[in-house]
Amino acid sequence: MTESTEPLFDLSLTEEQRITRESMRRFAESEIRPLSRKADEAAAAPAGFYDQVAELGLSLLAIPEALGGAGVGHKPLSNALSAEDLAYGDMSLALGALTPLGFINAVLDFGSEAQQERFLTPLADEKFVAATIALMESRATFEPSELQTTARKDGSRYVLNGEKSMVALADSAQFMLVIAQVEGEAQPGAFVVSAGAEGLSLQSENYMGLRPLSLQRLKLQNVVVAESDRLAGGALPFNLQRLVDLSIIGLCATAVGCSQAVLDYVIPYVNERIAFGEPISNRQSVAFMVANIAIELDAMRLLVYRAASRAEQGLDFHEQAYLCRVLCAERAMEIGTNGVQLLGGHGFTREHPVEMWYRNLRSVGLLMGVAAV
Amino acid sequence: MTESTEPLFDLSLTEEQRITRESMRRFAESEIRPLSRKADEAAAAPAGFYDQVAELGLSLLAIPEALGGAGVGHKPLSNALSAEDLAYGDMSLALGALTPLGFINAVLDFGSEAQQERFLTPLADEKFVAATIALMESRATFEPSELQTTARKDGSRYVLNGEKSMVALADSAQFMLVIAQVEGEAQPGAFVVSAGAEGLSLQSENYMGLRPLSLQRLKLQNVVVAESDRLAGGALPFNLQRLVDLSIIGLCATAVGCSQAVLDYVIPYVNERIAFGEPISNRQSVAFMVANIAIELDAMRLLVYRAASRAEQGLDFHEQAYLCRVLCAERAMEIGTNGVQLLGGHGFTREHPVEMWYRNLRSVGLLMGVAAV
Amino acid sequence: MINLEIPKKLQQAQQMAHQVGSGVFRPIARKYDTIEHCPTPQELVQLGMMMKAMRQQGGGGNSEKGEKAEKKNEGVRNGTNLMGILSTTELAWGCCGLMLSVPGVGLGNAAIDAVGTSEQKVKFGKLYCAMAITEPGCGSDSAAVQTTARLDGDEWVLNGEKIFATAGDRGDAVVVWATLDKSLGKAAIKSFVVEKGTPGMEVVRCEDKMGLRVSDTAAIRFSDCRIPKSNILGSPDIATDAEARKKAFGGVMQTFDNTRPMVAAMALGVARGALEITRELLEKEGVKADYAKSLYNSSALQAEIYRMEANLEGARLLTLKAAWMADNGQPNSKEASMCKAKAGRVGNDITLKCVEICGSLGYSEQYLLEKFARDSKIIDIFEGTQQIQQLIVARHLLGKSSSELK
Amino acid sequence: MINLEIPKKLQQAQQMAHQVGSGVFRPIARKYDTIEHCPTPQELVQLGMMMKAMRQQGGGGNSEKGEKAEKKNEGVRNGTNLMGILSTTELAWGCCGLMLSVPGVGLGNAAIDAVGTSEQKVKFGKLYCAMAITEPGCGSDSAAVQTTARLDGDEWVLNGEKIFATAGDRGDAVVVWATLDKSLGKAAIKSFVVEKGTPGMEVVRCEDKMGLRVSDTAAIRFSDCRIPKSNILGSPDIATDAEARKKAFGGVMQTFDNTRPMVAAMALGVARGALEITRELLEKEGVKADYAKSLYNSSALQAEIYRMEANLEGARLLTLKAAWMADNGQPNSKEASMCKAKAGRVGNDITLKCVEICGSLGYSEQYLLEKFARDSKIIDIFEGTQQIQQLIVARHLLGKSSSELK
Repeated sequence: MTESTEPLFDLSLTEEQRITRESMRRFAESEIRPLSRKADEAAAAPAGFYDQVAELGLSLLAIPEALGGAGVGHKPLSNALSAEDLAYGDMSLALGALTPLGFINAVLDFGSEAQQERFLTPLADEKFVAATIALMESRATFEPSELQTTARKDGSRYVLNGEKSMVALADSAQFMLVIAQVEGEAQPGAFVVSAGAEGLSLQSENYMGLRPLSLQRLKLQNVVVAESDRLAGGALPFNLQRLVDLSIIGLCATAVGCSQAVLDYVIPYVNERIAFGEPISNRQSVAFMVANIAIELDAMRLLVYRAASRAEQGLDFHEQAYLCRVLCAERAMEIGTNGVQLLGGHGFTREHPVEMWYRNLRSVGLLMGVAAV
Repeated sequence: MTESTEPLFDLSLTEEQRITRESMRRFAESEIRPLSRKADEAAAAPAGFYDQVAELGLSLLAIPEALGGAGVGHKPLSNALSAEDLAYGDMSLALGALTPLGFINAVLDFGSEAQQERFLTPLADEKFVAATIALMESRATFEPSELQTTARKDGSRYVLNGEKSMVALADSAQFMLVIAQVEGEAQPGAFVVSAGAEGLSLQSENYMGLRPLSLQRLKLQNVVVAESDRLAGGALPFNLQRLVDLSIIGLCATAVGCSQAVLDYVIPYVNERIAFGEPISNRQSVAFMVANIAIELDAMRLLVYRAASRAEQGLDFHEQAYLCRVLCAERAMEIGTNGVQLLGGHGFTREHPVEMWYRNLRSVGLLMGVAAV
Repeated sequence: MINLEIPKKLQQAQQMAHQVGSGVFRPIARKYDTIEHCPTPQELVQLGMMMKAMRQQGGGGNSEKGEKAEKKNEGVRNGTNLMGILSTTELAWGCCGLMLSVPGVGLGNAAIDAVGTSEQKVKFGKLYCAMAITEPGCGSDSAAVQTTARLDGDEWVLNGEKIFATAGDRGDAVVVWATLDKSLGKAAIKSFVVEKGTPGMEVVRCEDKMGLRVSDTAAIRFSDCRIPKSNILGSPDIATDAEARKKAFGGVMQTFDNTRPMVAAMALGVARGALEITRELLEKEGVKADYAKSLYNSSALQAEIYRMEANLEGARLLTLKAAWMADNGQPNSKEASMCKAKAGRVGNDITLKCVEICGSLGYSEQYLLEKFARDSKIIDIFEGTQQIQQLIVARHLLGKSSSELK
Repeated sequence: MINLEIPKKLQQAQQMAHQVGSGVFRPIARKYDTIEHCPTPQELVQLGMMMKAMRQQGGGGNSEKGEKAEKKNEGVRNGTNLMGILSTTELAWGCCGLMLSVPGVGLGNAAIDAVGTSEQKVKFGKLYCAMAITEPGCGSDSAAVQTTARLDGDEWVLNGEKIFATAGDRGDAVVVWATLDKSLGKAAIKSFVVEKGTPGMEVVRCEDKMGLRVSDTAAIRFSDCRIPKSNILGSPDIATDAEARKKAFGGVMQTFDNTRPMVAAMALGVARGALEITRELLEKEGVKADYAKSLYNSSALQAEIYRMEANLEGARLLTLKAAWMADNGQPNSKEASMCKAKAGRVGNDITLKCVEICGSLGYSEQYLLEKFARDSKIIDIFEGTQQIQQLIVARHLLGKSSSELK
C-alpha cells in the first residue's frame, strides 16, 4: 500500500488524545474513584467536585475562543474518550461532568452565533456552570420522536407545557435545553429555558443507580420561551436524532469505562479469593466469565469508537450509534451482573463497588439525552 | 391435606402410560435409532418402517371403535408422551409416525360423524395409511391466521387455490387437510383434499433437517372440494388456533425426545474423551454445558406436559402451548448446538448423530401444523 | 396422572400468602428498603405470631406433615414442600426482604426440621432461627468451615466467625455450622443451635447491601461461646470410614434439598412481581401481550414478555417438581439444584429486563421494578451460587466426585 | 487517529473478493454442497491460479508485506493481515466451503509464512499446503501430539495419524505437527512439510460432514514416511530449559495468531451472508430494519436484526483490531482469541437465528440460509474451539499458566 492522505484503519490515539487520556484517567483514579461510594450513598456529588472537574476544561475546550473558551469545537471522539476515562472513576460523576458539554455541543451544532454568545459565554467559566438537556418523559414506551411535551407558538414566543424526566443536574443547571413537539410542525424543536423561569418546577426523584447525577423531573406549565431562544439551526439544522445519537455515544462510552472498572476489579479478586483450596480463578466457570467480560467490553469499546469517530469525521453515524446502544445495553448489564456474581455474597454488599456498578450499568439500556458528546 | 377428587399436582404416569412409554421407548431404541442416519442420508423413511409403526397402533387407538379403531379418542397428553419417546429414536421419523394422527385428531375434533366415517375408516388399517395437514405457506413472516391460500365457495363446493409448504408425507398421504382462507369469512376453514385430486401438484423440497419426513410443497390450482368435505365442526367448532397449538405441543414433545437423545449421547462421550490428560468432563465449561442441557431440557419437558395435560383435561391451553414453543425453540437449538460443540470436530462429522440432531432441532422454531397430538 | 395445575386446596393457601404479600408487604416494601437497618418492622410482628400459629396448626408447613410425606406408597402427595413453594412465591412477590424478616420462620428452622430430633423440633421450633454457614474465607465452599466446636464437659465451646447469616441479628437463635476436628474434613462438620444472648456470641455488624435491605445479614463472632451438649443437631459422632463420612456431610447438606427450592421460589415471586408491573405499565401504553400472533410477528416488547414468561414458567415448573419429589419421598438433590439454577438466573434476567423495558419508570424508585432488580441478584448467589448449583447438577449427571469435577 | 472505516485502497481488494464471492462462489455453492466429495471444483481451478498470481504480485497477502509490517515505528500500517481479513470475509460471504477449496491458499501456507525460512517460503509458497495438527485422540489439545518425527540420516521419518486436515486430500502438501521426543512435551513439537505423493503418506478417508461439504477434510496416516531434512519448519533443536521450551512451542502456536482472525473472518462472512438474505426476505414482506425507532419500540423482527447486527459489528471490529495489531507488529495472541471467540459464537447464533425467523424459507434448500447455519458451526470449533479461545483469553487476563487454569 502506498501512502495516501485518506485515513487508514487505525486504533492509535493522537498525541493530544494520549495526553488528555492520561490526565483524565489519573483524575478518575485519584480524584473520582475515592468519592464514588460516598456520592452514591449521599445521592449527590461531593461539594466542590464539579469545580475540580471544571479545571479539566471539558466545557472550556469546546467553547469558541471569542466567547472565552479554547475553541477546539465539537469533538465527539475526544469527548467520548474522556467520558470513558472519567467513568472509570465513577459513571454518575462522569455523566454529571459531561452534562454541560452536551448542552454546549447542542448550541454549537444548532445555535446561531447570537445564541452561542448568549448561552455559551456564561458557561466559559473557570468554575463549573451546569447546563443540561431535558428530553425524556416518564412512560414505559418513551420514544424521542414522539414527545408529549408541547411548544405552542404565540406571537414571537413559545409556550411550553409538559413533563420531562431524568433531567441530569436539573437542580443546578443554569440553562436547560427542552425538547418539545412544536404544534403545527412535524419535527420536535429545542428550546433554551433558563433556571427559575416561571412555570418551571422540579421534582426530585431517586433511581436505582446514577444517584449522584441529580436526575429530576421537570414540570413545564405555560413556560414562556422567546423565539430567539429556540435553537432553530446554526452550523447544522436542528436534528433531534443527532442529539440523541451523540448522547447514546456518550452514555455508552461511560458504560465502557465502568465496565473496564469491573474487569480490573474482579481480576485481582478472583485471583486472590480461595475456595476449595485454590484461587477461584483456576475454575473455568470463573475464568471464562472474566474472559467474556473482556471480550464483550472490547467489542463495546470498538463500537463506541467507530460511532464517535464517524461523528467526528462528519460521516453519518446514526446506525453506528444505534448498534452501539444495542450492544452496550445488553453487554454492559451482563458485565455488571457477572461482576457481582464473581464476588458472590460479598459482591452484594456495599463494601465493594461492584453492586454500584451493577445499578449504574442498568441505565445504559434506557437513558437518553444525557451527556451528548 | 385431606383426600379430594380434584387432581393433585402430579408428575406420575398412569399405569397405562407407563406401559405405553416402555414399549414406545423400546421401539425407539431398537427399531428407530438404528435407521436414523440412513433415513437422513436417503431423505426418506426406510421401506416398511411406517408399517412397523402402524403396529404400535397410534392411529388405531384414536379412531372410534365403530370405525375399526380402539376408540380411546383424542388424548393429547398420551400422544405427546409417545411423540417424546419416538423422537428419542429419531425426530423426523417420529413426526412422520404421528402425522396421520394429526389428521385423525382434527377429524375427531372438528368433523361430523359422517366425515369421521368417511375419512377415518380408511385410516383404521393394520398397515400405515398416511394423511396429513397442509397449513404452512412459504414466506418469511408466515402467520397461521393470515393465509394466502383461498377457498371460494361455488354452489355446494369450494374451489381452492394457493400454495402450501412443509406438508409432511405429502407424497404418500391419502387425505390432506388443507387450511385456507375462506372468501367472505373471517376465519380460515379446513378442507379435506384426497390424493390425486385434480389441480393438485406436489413439489419436492429439501430441508436442513427432518429430511425423511417428505416435507413437500403443495400447489392447489382450482382444486374442487365438496362442501361436505369441509370440516365445519363436530365435537368442537373448527378452531385453527387449537389445531396449531396441538401441533406445537407435538413438535415440542419430539424436541424433548431429541434433546434427551443429545444429553444421553454426550454424557458418556465427555466422560470418555481425554484431553489435556483428563476426561473433558472434568472441566467446568464442559460439565456446565451438560448441566444446562439437563436443566433446560427438563424445563422444556414440564412445559410440554403442562400444555398437553391441560389440553387433555379440556382446559384452555393456548397460552401454555405458546410458551412451550417459545422456550423449546430457543432451548432445543441451544441443546442442539451445544451437543455438537461438546464433540468438537467429531460432532461436525456424520459419524455421530449430533449434527443431525442439530439440524432437526432447528425446525422447532418454525414448523407448524405437523403432528398435532 | 400428569397434572401440573395447582389444586384448589393449595390455591387457598397460595391466595392467603398472596394477600399477605399484597396487603402487608407491598405497601411497606419501599419504606423499609429505604430505612435499611432497623429493628424488626412492627408490621411484621403480628404476622410472625400468626404464621407461627399457623405452622403449629399445620396450616403452613409444619414438620409433622413433612414426615408423613416421607413415607412412600401412600399415593401421590401434595404436602408441605409444595405448599412452601407456593406461599414463598407469593410472599416474595410482595417483598422478598420483608418475607425474610418475618420473625418466626428462619432458614435455621428448616435445618432443624430436616435433621433435628423430635425433642429439638419442639424446643427450637418456637424460636426464630437463623442459619450461619458462610465464613469470611469460604464463600460457597461449605466444607471449608473453620469455626470449631469442642466438647467441654456438658457443653460445646464454639469459636469462629460467620458472615451472611440472614436474620442473624434479629433471630432468637442461630444454627451454626462448626467442625469438631478440622483434620477430619467434611464428616466432622456439625450444626449447633446457639440461642441469642449466649455469652461469647456477638453480632459484629449487619451488612450494607444492594438489595433485601430490610432483611438483616449479620456477621457473628463466637469466642469461647458455650452451649448445652444437647444443642447439636444430629449425631456428635464422626463417621470413620469414607462412605459414612460422605453420608454424614450429606446429611448436613441435605438441608439444601429443602431450602434450595424455597430460594428458587423467592426468585419466582420477585420475577413475577416485576413482570406483572411491567405488563401493567405497558398496557397503559397500549402494548398488550395477548399471545395473538407468533413470536416473530409480534412487537419487540411482546416478544420480550413472551420470552420472560416462558423462562419463568420453566423455572416455576422445575421448582414445583423438586418440591413435589420431596413431598413424595423421592431423592431430589439434583432437582433442587436444577430449579435453583434456573430460577436464580431467570429471576435476575427478568427483573433486570423489566427495568430496561420500562425505561425511566423501571429505573425510578416510583415503582418497585428497580428494587426487584436489586433484590433478585442475591437469590442467584445465596444458598449456593449459580455455579455451585451447576457443579452439583453436573456431578450427578456425569457421576463425578467433587475431586474429579472441581 | 482512531478511524474504524476501511480505507478506499483496501475497499478495492474487498470489492474484488466480494465479486469472486458473489460471481463465482454463490452460483455454485448449493451444487457443491450437494455433491460433497469431489475433486477440486473446476470453477475454482482458474481462480486458484489467479489468486496465486495475485499473492505473488503482492496484491493479496504475500509474505514480504507481512515482514515489512513487522517492523515498528514506521507509522500505522494497513497491511496483509487486514487485507486478509477483508477478503476472507467476502469470500466466505460467498461460500466458506468453496473458499477453503480454492487450490493454492491453504492454512499450511499461513504456517509456512509465519515460521518458515525465506527459502522455504519460496519453495513451498508455490504449493497448496494443508495443515494437519489434530489427531484422533487429542482434539483441541494441540500439545498432546502423538505423531513422531525421527531423524534418520538426511531424512525425517514420520509416523502417526492426523485427522481434520482441511484440503489434506486435494492439497499439494501438508504441514504436519509431530514430536521429536514425546518425553520432552511441547518443546519437542515441530512442524514438517510433507509433499503429496511421498511414500508412506496415505489419505485414509475424507469426512462426511454437516457443512463445508465441498471442502475436503482428510484423515491422513504416516507410516515410515520419509521427507527431506530441510522440510522442517523452524529449528530442529529442542529447547532445554523450561522458558525456552515454552517459547519454542509458542513459536508453533504463533501461527494461530494469524490464522484465528482469518477464521473469525470466515464467521463474519457467513453470518453477514445469512443476515443479508434474511433482510431481503423480510423486506419482501414489508419488514424493514431501518433503525427508525428505539429497540423496544420496534417489531420483534426488527429487534432481532438490530441485535444480530450489533453483535456482528462487535465481532467484526474485534477481528479487524487483531489483524491491525499484527500489521503493526503488536503482539496479538489475546486479541486473536478474543475475535475468534466472539465471531465464532456470533456466527453460529446469527445463522441459526436467520433460519428460524425466515421460517420455511430459512429451513429450505431453496435459499442458502440453512447451508450457512450448517457451515457456521465448525467455525466455532476449528482452529481452537470457543472454549479453547476463552481459556487463552482468560490465561492472559489472569496471568495464569496452563497448569493453573486448565
